[in-house]
Amino acid sequence: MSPGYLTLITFLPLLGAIVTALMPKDNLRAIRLTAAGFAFVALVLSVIVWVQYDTNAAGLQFVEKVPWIPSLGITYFMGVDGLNLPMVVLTTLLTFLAILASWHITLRTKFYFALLLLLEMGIVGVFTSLDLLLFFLFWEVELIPMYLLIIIWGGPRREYAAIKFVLYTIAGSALMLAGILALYFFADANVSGRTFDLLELAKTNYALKYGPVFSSVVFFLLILGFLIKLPSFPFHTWLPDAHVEAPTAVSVILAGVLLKMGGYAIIRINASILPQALHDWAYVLAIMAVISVIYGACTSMVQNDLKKMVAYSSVSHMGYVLLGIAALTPASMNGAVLQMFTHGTITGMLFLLVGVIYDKTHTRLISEFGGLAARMPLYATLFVMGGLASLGLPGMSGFVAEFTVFVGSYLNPNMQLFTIIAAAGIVITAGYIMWMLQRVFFGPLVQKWQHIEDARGIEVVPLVVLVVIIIAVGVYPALVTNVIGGGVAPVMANFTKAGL
Amino acid sequence: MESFSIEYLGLIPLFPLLAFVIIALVTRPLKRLSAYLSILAVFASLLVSAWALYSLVIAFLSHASGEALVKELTVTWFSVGGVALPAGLILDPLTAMMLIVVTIVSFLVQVYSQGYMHDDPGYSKYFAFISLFTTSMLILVMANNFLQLYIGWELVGLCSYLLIGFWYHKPEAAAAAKKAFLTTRLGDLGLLVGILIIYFTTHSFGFAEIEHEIKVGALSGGLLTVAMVCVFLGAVGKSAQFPLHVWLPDAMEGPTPVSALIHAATMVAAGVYLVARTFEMFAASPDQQALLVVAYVGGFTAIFAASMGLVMNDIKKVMAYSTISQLGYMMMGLGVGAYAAGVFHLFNHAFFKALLFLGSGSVIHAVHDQDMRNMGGLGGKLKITFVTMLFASLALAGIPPFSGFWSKDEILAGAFEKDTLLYIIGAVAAFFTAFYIFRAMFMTFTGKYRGAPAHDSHGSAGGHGHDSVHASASPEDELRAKVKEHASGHGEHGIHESPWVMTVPLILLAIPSLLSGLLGSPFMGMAFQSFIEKGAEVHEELNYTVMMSSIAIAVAGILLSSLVYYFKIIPANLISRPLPWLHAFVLNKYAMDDLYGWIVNSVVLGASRAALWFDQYVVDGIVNGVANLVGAAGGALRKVETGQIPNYGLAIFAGAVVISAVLIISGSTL
Amino acid sequence: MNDPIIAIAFFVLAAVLLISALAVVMLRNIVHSALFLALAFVSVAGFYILLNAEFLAAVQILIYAGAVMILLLFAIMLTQRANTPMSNVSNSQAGLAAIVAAAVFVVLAFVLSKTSWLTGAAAVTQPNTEVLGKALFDYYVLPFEIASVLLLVAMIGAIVIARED
Amino acid sequence: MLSLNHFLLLGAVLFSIGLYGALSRRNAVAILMCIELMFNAVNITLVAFARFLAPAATASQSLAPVSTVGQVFTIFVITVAAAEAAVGLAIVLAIYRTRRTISVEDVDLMKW
Repeated sequence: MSPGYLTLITFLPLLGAIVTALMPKDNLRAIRLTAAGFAFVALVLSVIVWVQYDTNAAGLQFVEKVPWIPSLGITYFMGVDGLNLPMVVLTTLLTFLAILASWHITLRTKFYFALLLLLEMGIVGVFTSLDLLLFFLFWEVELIPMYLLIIIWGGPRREYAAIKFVLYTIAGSALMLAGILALYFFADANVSGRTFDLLELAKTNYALKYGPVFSSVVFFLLILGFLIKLPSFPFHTWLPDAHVEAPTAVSVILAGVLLKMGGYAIIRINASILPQALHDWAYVLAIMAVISVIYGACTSMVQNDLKKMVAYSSVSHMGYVLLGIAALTPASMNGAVLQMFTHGTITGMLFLLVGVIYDKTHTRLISEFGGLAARMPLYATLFVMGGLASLGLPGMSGFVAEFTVFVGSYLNPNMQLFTIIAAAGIVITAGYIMWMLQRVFFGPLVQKWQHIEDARGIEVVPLVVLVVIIIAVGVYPALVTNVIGGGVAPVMANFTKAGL
Repeated sequence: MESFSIEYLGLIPLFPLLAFVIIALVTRPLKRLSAYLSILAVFASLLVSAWALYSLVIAFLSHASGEALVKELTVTWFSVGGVALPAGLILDPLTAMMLIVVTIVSFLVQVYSQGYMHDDPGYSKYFAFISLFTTSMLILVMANNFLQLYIGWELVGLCSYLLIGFWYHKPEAAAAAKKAFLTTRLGDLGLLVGILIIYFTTHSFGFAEIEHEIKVGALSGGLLTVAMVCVFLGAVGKSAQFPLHVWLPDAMEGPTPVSALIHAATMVAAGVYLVARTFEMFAASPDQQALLVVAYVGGFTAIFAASMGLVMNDIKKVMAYSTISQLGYMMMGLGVGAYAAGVFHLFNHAFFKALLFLGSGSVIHAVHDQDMRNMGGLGGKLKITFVTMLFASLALAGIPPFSGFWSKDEILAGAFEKDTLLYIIGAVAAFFTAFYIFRAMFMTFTGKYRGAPAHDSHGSAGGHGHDSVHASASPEDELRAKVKEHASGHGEHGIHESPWVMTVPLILLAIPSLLSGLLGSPFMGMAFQSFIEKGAEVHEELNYTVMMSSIAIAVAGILLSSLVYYFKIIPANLISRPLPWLHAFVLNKYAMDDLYGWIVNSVVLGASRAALWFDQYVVDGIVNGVANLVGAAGGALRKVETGQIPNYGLAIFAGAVVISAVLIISGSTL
Repeated sequence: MNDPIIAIAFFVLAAVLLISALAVVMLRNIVHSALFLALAFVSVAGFYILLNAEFLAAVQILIYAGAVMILLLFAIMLTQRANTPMSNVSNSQAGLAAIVAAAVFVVLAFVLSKTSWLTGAAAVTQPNTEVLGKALFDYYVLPFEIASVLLLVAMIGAIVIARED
Repeated sequence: MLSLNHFLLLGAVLFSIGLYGALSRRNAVAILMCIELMFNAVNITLVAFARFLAPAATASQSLAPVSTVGQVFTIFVITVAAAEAAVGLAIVLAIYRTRRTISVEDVDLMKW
């Protein structure tokens, strides 16, 4: 039996949540330190897994597989490969940074940190579990803390946003559950009996056995939930609402990792189990992706609320992920995963940045600001760096990911037009980022912010950590791509095997 | 050549990069140290570049040619899903020449900046940015593949953005920086698409491999033309060619040395460099269509920008349009197939245009004004500036033996052979060029000082401390100074020549303005061209007709200019008086800014607003609509719950009867 | 059951029962309804005697005709204000109620006409109070006790509910 | 001759009458009275079953005489009916005290 790193990473936050919840509620410092400590240990463990992960060996590593409900073929099955390992590290990292960014939370602090840790458990669980039912369980578990975090610590319209988020996601999950059950009941059960094991299910060729209609229906049952999570146009409208209302740290996690669950699940489940259907419907996905890219960028352009702008930019950037998946070439798929990772760091950083300014000024409206660079040079520098990373400047991770997606997608002759249109998104992205920077930081200083303080101390730490990661990956992408490659290869092998 | 290993090339951008990192992280508070560090770094790069060039020149002089003059090194940067993304270095005559140009100009500009940027609060930051720019530009010119070139390409764009917006508190500067970045990025999109097309067909990013693949026909026909036009689009953006030229005049909001370095000598020439670097690919397109596009865009830009140069009153704007025009010239040269001539012009232009900008900077530094109508008679005060700028102007106008003449003439000769229309365009543009640059010279340096009347100058009050003068009106305060100027006046007495750190670079740049052309002159056997073409024999029949006519055109331009602005025989408003709308139209930059402003504000933002409306009311409307529908259905159904117990009882028994009836009729024995 | 006297008694009792039941549901004065209800209870007791359930007949008289009727009359008395003659009118769904009631009757009648009952000799043919008592306190003792608790709870509940604060 | 069906039919008629009354009356006390009628209908049926039906007594090992089942049931029904009447009337009184009416149409708080 292996050390069980994944179980530890997954359930350590749960332990942390329980410990935090049991602490005396007035000792804020102890609560924060405890939560940060647990998150940090989880981060360290995931980094250990990252370091120990053998990039040369194909397939899953750190596998833990124990029968759970044998009569139904449900197993406790966890493992990492190139697809989910970056996501796990991203989750633990961003949760830790989010906890740091929540240092000033004083409203029901104990509950807040416990929920953050609970959220981490749910998300890590989604990424590590390879049994569909376990996956589904974690998928649902993550909702509850998220809902509470928005509805308790959120902005003025938090109830609307939280309920919208939950209902939207649950609508997707309901369909997903139907899809999972369809996979379960129609799998080739001759060999191993009924199972929710993803790898076993992938051995059934549903399209061949039950025809394209069946596999397409199951495909859409599954993918709708993921597209909502991603989110792709036209299922994205929960995102801006949730982001605007959520507290900073929650936005960071929401945009940084929660969205990645959608992209990850499409690759892990749809691409692995129903390659034929994905191939058949790639056009539809690509069109949605391209619309997301352009449309998200355009709507970002005219936002006056910084957070909404970043939220819509997430729609735009996640469009690249979908495009990469839909293009179905090895490079594009790699690019999609890479884009998920980099977008996690970049958007996480942008939300943190918005949070810092919001804490200082209690406004997020671009029109309220102006010339802030004069008073906050460090903050402005960090924001410019974040913005540049977001618009895909070379030397930063965003460029590597987007370029890989473009090259990979363009290699599929059917996707060339979509790729070019999506590439136009980088101009619009540059447009709204630059325009925003100009209006917020440059020009004459607006009088009312004359005494605003520059960012410092604990506000800066998470930002610097993310900048370092963004630049490191941008300069030496092999750090991440080596890991990702091993996870994408088997998925793509599925397609070649199916003759697609 | 043996002495210089290709790996050493990697050192060249490393020095400024280190300087950037150290300044940014460590020495930021120590202004002087930062500047010295930066200058030292670029000087080190200059030395290594010179060494690289020297090794090539030695090889060239020993009659090596072709591939013997090319060294390449390629490693895999990272590889993903079967696509290997390369990083590589190339050392060939073109790169060596660019390296020298970049490092020399960067070095001189940095030396000059010590004086110009003196006392600017962002002094360290300025040098950090310049170092970063130098790094990026060097990465760009030594790339042996499209990917790395694209990276350098974007990074120089970033540095340009940062430096244009260096005085970010000026709204104009911030707007200009954004405009520059976005306009060039539009072109970059073309470059990106071009790269994608090329990679799709040739499965390579490397220039050499792609050329090989094109030779064997992997990419040919219309697609090749499309790909190269896309690549050219990148060059159009970066080199400010029509129709993406609008950013460059605005970019003059940046500090003047930055304009000299980035927006005259190096970055804007990157577009020309790109076309030169991929010249073989352009030439391979069917009927050289791609080259034809380059030629016509370049030619049109040359005359189009020159015409605007004629009417501008801001000295830097004149220079800016001049740059656009000259870049158009280079493009035209490349387009008509005069590859070496185009590159040669790039080489010469880098020096004399940098000189012109630095000279303008010196003038602005002295009078704290950019409007030539408020200058005049400065030749006596700013002797060094005047003389060096005169050299550069003669070079620009194309008077032999100054450098510009040789390359410009060769471009015209190339155009003459290729396409008469282009030749005429070029000749007219040359006339305009000669006219507007001497208009600028006359307006600035001759006649009487037209600034506000002499006053008890605040400048001289501070004694001879140039520094203190500059301190109070360092370019950082240009705007404020300008306002003050009109209020209190500055006076002729306060005008002094710039300090030596500024004049020495002027003098150093005046030398190549005079002499660099000779390298490619028939007197030296067209050595430059032969070198750039990797040792190929260049036997150009001297076209005396073209040569004589171009001299005549230049002289005519200068003469006319002198008649109008020196001797004042011809009134300056000879044309503008009867045709005021034309003058206004040209002065308004052919309303291109208005057009683009309209496109951005109305079309792009309008569409975005429409998208947002659509998002809020249609997409989200549907979402909320579904929710409301469910709610409404519930609302309607709950009316069934009347609260009347008899109703419920009735329903219960009616239901029981119905169920019983069904069971009975269906014959169930339940 | 073959005695014609019994048959005559059955029909007479049935007529009394049904008429009084109809009177309960038809009359508009609730006091009249209550009186006819008492008559109906008594006639039901008659049926019990016909069916050899004399103990039940006694219980019927005691509890229904006695206790429950008293309760009902008290309730009427406590709640009735003016307009006693119109104190027991139909509500708006009386027509529908008639249809449903008729339908229920049809279903019941249909079912019992279709069912063949297993009748036989083991049936109760003579007075059996003693047997009943034994069964109740022997085999059914637990339900009996529960029923008594139920009554206790009902009594307390009724007091609590009806008590004036 | 009298048979089981006579009694069952009588019970059915009585039940239907009671049902009609329970559904159509406005007065809560009247509804309770009608419900009592329905109880009685059921009771008649139960006693009639006890009287006429003869399940296989021997098959059952129970200690109780089979013939008493119907009557025992009836006793329990009467018990429950008495409890119901007591509680029901108490509720009616409570309603009357608070709302000054015992018309069930006026008591419709449990809606929507």
